[in-house]
Amino acid sequence: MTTEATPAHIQLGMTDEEYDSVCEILGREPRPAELAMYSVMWSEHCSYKSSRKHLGRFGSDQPWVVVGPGENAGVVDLGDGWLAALRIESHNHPSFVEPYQGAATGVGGILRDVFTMGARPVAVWDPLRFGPLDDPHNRYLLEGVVSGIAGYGNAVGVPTLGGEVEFADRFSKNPLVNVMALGLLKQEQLVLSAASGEGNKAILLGNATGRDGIGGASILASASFEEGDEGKRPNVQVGDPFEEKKLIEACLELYDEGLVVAIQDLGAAGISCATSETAGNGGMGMDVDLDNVHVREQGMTPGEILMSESQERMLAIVAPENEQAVLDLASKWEIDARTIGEVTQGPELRVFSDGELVAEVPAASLADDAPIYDRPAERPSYLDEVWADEPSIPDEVDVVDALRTLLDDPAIGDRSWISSQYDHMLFLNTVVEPGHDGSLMRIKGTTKGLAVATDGDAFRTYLDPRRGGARIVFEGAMNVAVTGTRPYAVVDNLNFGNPENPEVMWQFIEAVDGMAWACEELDLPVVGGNVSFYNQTDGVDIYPAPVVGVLGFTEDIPTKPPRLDAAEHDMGIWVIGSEAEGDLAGSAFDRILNGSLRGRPADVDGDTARRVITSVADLASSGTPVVHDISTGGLAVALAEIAIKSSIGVILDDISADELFDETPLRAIVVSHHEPITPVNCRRIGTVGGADLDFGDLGSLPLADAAHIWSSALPRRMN
Amino acid sequence: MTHRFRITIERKPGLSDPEGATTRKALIDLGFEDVEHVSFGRIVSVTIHASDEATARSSVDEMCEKLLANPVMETYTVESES
Amino acid sequence: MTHRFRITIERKPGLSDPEGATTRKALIDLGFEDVEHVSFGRIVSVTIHASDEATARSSVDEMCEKLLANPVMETYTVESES
Amino acid sequence: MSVAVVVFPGTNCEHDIVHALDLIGVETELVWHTETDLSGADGVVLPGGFAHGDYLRTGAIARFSPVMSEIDRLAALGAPILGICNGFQILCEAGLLPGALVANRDLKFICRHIHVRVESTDSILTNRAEVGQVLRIPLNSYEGNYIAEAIDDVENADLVVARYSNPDGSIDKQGNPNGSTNAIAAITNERRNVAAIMPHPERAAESILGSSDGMVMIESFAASVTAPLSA
Ligand SMILES: Nc1ncnc2c1ncn2[C@@H]1O[C@H](COP(=O)(O)OP(=O)(O)O)[C@@H](O)[C@H]1O
Ligand SMILES: [Mg+2]
Repeated sequence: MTTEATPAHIQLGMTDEEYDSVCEILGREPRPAELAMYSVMWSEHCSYKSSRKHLGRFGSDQPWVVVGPGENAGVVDLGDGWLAALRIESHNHPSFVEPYQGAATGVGGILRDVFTMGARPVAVWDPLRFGPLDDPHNRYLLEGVVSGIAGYGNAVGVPTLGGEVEFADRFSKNPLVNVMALGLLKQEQLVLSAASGEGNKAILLGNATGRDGIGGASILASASFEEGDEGKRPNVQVGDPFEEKKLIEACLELYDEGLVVAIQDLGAAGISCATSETAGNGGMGMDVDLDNVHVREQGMTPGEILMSESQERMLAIVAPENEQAVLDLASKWEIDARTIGEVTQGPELRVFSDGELVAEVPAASLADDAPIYDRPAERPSYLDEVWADEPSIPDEVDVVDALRTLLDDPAIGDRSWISSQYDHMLFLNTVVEPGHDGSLMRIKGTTKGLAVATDGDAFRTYLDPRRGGARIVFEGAMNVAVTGTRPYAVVDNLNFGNPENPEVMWQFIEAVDGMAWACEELDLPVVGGNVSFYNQTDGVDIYPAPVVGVLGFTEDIPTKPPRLDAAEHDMGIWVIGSEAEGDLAGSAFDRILNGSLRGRPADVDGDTARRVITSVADLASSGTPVVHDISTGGLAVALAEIAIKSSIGVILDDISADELFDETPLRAIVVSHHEPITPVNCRRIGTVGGADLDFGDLGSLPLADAAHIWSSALPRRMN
Repeated sequence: MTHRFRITIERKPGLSDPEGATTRKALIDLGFEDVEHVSFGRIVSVTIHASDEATARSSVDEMCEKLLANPVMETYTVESES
Repeated sequence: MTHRFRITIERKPGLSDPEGATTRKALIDLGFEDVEHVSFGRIVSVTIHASDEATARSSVDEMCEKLLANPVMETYTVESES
Repeated sequence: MSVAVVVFPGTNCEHDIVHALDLIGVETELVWHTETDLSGADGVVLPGGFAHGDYLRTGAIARFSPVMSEIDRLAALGAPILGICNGFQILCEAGLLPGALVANRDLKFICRHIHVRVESTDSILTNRAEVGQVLRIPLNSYEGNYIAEAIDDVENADLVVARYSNPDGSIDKQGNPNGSTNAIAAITNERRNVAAIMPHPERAAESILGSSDGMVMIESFAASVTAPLSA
């Protein structure tokens, strides 16, 4: 509650110490607009103050990295002058407040990060997490989020090529909505965000500024949620994909014409962030006149204009002689453009309103002088308990029944209820569409191919944050390897609970370590990421849920990449990869059939990971009809997916229940007329044919039943 | 007995309304230069069977809360049409 | 002077109304089994500057004919709100 | 011969149709919606997308773009005019085709391969196809549900060019993805020089994309561009 006794900085989410350092930097008490700016720029969301210390462990010095973390998106070199830009973001709290608009504006934001770099956004992915679907509110959230992503992504004209979804209680009051975007550009189109050149103009492009999401970064994204917060939350931001589409085209043309020196999108903290970052990054200052900002509402205060998170806006830095050309080009694309500032020698960012100076702060201090916290971490007490309890598969298990139950799980059954609401074909690049392990796209006019898979595993990360963190990297790498590409770069989204809880901090540090280690083992650069803390509602922290987006790359896109629907009568079925076995901790079988979450996920050895991933990519790029990695639900589910999609049964030779539901990572199924030639472990387990999933002595499930259960798992709950 | 209600749902003021803004611009381009503001709302007409109007209305109110209107972004009013 | 009108646009009867039909089904699923009919319409609120109301209204009528309603599938009514 | 591909603010499939036409050597030119002279064009495509954000009604604002009077003029001269998806919606709003397109039956955007059965080869979209031919092409729309008050007139004048069908060509509710009246997927005008289709033949132009069935429609259009109907 706001009372007279609460000091302004506390209301804005700042601590007393943080307030004191602002006073120290300025040598005086901040003016209201200045306080507003520091409070947002120093929020967890913008400053990474709790995570920054640990993120240094991610490496990105591989020679193919053109732009590493720090800019709006990471950029990697694809050869022959082609570059790819990628970035991932979360929109968790806004999507809980208003699922449609929260998810929609999430898509808008991530696209701006990518076209800010000069890239044309070519694809989006949406890793999602919700509470169980038997609760109508969770269905409402899933429905709203998916329509929001569809509504925005389809209309803005960028295909959504995949994603993932998990359901668990801990996400009921704190769903996770992450969005990843990929862009393509030629070398000479790369634009960065550092303003230079005294006298250059700062031009604000796009939507009018309203009171949208004021304090979004500091309040919505950087604090926990309490019951009843719905009422006092700030305004919802409304996405306008039409404006964004025009903005994309206008910006890409601005770059083509060489009209901008630098550009920055307006996201969290709006104008204050964009002006201070462009100026600060270039070691310059800036004078900004708020009277020139095009506003949507009457009577906005300078603080409100500075902090507004109105969507679909960009700030371009332009040489004075190009100012008119930029304004003309904007008018051709029917977007608003106003010159709101000028680059100065600095180092001050000075903001004027009504002829009065309302803020004067060292530009770089907003970004660079933000506090860095080394928050205490403590190993969670639940770990001993869950590790002590080893999951197992009961001897008397009915394999067929178990498989039926698994196929009916909404995170295992067909997810095309989600992906068919997304345009995933636009631009005619999609070679392997959503519904396979990773999606594969071509780059027209070249032989190059790019694949992306997003992966998270909140259950295993909860059971062992370090191993869980490593495993999602390996799984993502496997998912792009089965498309015939080589894992090439990673972006990560670290969704965690309240960092002031030492157990959450421990989960975070361990997970980062595990992920960083796995990336190093695979020589995979982490070119960008995002941290979302405070995913806590009513004192309950979410399961730790880091997510990776792995980019795969190949110079020679396979003409016939593996597909799940390519199995044919009489083909052999092999399991290749890791020789380990018996990994059931956090497995679908233990969670769904035993109803428990326990055990310690197996450790993975880096050498095995490298060998398996390379072999899988080799097989996939040399014409093997089906290569499918074994993940959630084990061999049983992976085989069912192939059989259902190919509309033909499988006959297994001699298999045990343990083998069927084991989730040992780094294994894949190969289906082919020829025995795969591969240096890794390879074992034939059966043959394609018939009209059943035939497990020999263990029983058999008619394919038609399996297909029906699997394809209605999500729709039967949602419709 | 059958009762008919007309529910008018409008976006809360202050929220941005891209559809309204775009339509206003289209009207101006068409020569209606004096258009100052355009905003959109929805109407849902519901016919419901109930013993009396009060019961019917309270059902309709519940429908609005639960499904028809989005309380975060919209306000609604219910009028009887029977 | 400024005049405000509320335009109600409805689908012609007889033409399919998927919003109405699907919403009715959703309401029934939610337990409102007595819902007999649901139909959707939209409201466009237009604020316009004009010397007098008659001029304003004739402008608004023209907007409807030209742009706001599609005569192939919709009917509209205009009410003054000033 | 050259085809004008019209780009409205919000259009997004323009490069895809250009690509498909390019595969068979048809020259194209992207034309911004403010253009008022299309006299150099032998045919016109209104591609898919979200012109003006689909705000108000799909196609409603686009039909007033300056370029539309040129399209009226060319249509009256008998030039081939093809609308795909959003282009269909615009042509209906503009009155160049009968009827209108409204929200899909399930109120969900649909993006997947569907089947259509060719009903008439007397159109710029199907002159190279065969009646009864079943094509597997992608559908990609939220408002793809065709309605018309005078649906009988549409049927009686044989204006239906293609219907949604099952893979075997049979037509029933199951094979109709969006609830379109009489499963209508594509129609033409009486003069048979303006045609539009809701699914995207250009997205099924190469087998690497999962189907090349759409090519017969692209080729049909190209054929009518080379030999325009006489005025
Ligand atoms: N939220 C979603 N949006 C779009 N596609 C999704 C979503 N969830 C899952 N998919 C698609 O379903 C397929 C299977 O997903 P998943 O089971 O997570 O793959 P894997 O187990 O191989 O990581 C993938 O192609 C994925 O892109
Ligand atoms: Mg997989």
